Amino acid sequence: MSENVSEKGIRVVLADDQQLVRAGFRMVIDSQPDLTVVAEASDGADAVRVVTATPADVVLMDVRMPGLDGIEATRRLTTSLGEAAPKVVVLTTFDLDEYVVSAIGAGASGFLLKDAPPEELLTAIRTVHSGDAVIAASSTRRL
Amino acid sequence: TALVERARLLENERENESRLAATAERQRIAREVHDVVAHSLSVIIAQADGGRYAATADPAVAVQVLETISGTGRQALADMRNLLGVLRQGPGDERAPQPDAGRIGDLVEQVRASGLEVDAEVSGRARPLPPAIGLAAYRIVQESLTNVLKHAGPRARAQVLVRWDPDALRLSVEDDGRGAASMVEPSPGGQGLVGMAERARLHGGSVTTGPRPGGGFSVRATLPYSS
Amino acid sequence: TALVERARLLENERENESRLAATAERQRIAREVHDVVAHSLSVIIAQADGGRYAATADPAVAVQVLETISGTGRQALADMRNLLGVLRQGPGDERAPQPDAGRIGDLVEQVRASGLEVDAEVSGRARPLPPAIGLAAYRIVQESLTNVLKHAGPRARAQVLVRWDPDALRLSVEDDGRGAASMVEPSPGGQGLVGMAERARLHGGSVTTGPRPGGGFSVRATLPYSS
Ligand SMILES: Nc1ncnc2c1ncn2[C@@H]1O[C@H](COP(=O)(O)OP(=O)(O)OP(=O)(O)O)[C@@H](O)[C@H]1O
Ligand SMILES: Nc1ncnc2c1ncn2[C@@H]1O[C@H](COP(=O)(O)OP(=O)(O)OP(=O)(O)O)[C@@H](O)[C@H]1O
Ligand SMILES: [K+]
Ligand SMILES: [Mg+2]
Ligand SMILES: [Mg+2]
Ligand SMILES: [Mg+2]
Repeated sequence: MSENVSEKGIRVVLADDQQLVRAGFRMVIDSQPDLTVVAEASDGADAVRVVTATPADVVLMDVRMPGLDGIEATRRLTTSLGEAAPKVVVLTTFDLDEYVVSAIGAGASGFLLKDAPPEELLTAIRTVHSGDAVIAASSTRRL
Repeated sequence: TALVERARLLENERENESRLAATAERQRIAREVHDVVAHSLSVIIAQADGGRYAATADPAVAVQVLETISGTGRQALADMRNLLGVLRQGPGDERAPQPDAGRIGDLVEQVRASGLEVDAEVSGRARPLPPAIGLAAYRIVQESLTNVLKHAGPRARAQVLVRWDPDALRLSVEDDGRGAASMVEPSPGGQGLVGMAERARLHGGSVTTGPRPGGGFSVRATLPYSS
Repeated sequence: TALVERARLLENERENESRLAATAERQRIAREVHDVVAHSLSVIIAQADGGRYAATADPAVAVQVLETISGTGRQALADMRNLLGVLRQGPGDERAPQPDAGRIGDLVEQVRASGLEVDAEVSGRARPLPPAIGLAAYRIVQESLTNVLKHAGPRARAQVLVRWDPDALRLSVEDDGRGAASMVEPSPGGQGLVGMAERARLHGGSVTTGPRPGGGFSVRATLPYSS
């Protein structure tokens, strides 16, 4: 039964260098019947590896991670996997202009503050999965 | 008159520079605050939301999460106190001059005293550097040695090279320890390498880090004299 | 030559001014970060601990507390973004306004919600203050209440007085808790009282802090309207 659901649902990968942040997001996402966290990664290089090995629909990607950062990891995923790449939502703690621009340039479909309310996070996952783009309200105003 | 006008222009220019200095300072602090405080607040928020959502299926989760949160909060308070101590005696504070490249020797001594074997070598002619670049050099070596202490394993030895080349100050910190291949515990919150890269980039330089071919870990930084 | 010499002197002076600006900015931010973050973390910790205990009788409380916590955490992050200017907003909209003396009531409410008993009294006719002085007033009360949460012990009660005297705004925050006499762990890194004193001094005012004769701790601040 649960297998059935996860096959039909949206498969999510979490990439963030803080385990407790991943655990928090996982609880929110897994509470939704149509969403499942299928893998986690703790830095950018790990994210590229994990996503290449695990079929997924959406990646939540932290910007600041040790080694390869979230922007670079996004770029590598979109260039190496092309059309097959999952949609990427880039998350940042501080909404720095350069991040929004470079995240979109790297092929991300969405950009959110890390402390966006969970309802917004869930909506973002569903929206990018359906093919639309999501940009944090605070950033759109500027762009 | 022209004289008054010129005085006014000069005054403006000076104000602009002060404002620039204040802005640069704010950005520097933003990074440090980010590393310390914003991280823990993100953890607290993510946990609190997660706990709320998971509790609909299993109420016990909420209580568990509350425990994680109070622990994270306490740690963050302690971290913040350290950070503010550092901020208050930043580079502008005459009483407590910031360390610079010339103090890397002291740093090596200090790390040796903690039990790590460290070789150090300086070559080329040292030259005066702007304080911010000197500080960057010092911090890069400091974080690299801290990482050796933290991650390289008990029997590791480190080698520090400081090379005053004609165009740039080049630094390398290498060890023969466990290396990053065995990154069994990925490091939640690790900001050291990120911070190094940013420091170098701020001054037109660069840092490369990674496992060493023969085993161990390597950090190499280039800080050009003029950027 | 004299010209070269003068250029050098001017250059020096300018550097000094930039350095001063940077130092002032750093200290301003250190104070703000401290007061905002220490306060929200203390509220979060108090909430988390309180929620855990209350949940043994009523599990629903835990979820409610988690909601308050994520709200407090988000507010703190937002304050920090605002403070550090990292969240620049479009040309049309102003930066979020800084809190002022008129918001002390909200502050008291928030602290009450975290479980501390707080009495508050305002007397005299409130008048408009320059934003910097209003902010100083708010922060002094905020840090004082944070200290009560952190140091006064579990059964302490606090009293906040805001007095708009003819010459100055006078603030006092007193509690009947453990007091500082029992300062078993002296806190060398403490930034709160230092920051309060700096804030007041910056505006020609003063702060006195210390144990209260009858037990507990007392903070009294005077912020003159004209300095
Ligand atoms: N000398 C080293 N030997 C082995 N691994 C290392 C070494 N230096 C860094 N690493 C690896 O790189 C990761 C990132 O280092 P970084 O300094 O960014 O973070 P950290 O040391 O884990 O945490 P932080 O510096 O933020 O306290 C480390 O967690 C570790 O896995
Ligand atoms: N309400 C109080 N009751 C008892 N002791 C207090 C109270 N307020 C302050 N103190 C004492 O004064 C010390 C200094 O306070 P201060 O606010 O400067 O530092 P802190 O609260 O320990 O740390 P920080 O504010 O930097 O996070 C405290 O450590 C505590 O010992
Ligand atoms: K699910
Ligand atoms: Mg991160
Ligand atoms: Mg490190
Ligand atoms: Mg305090």
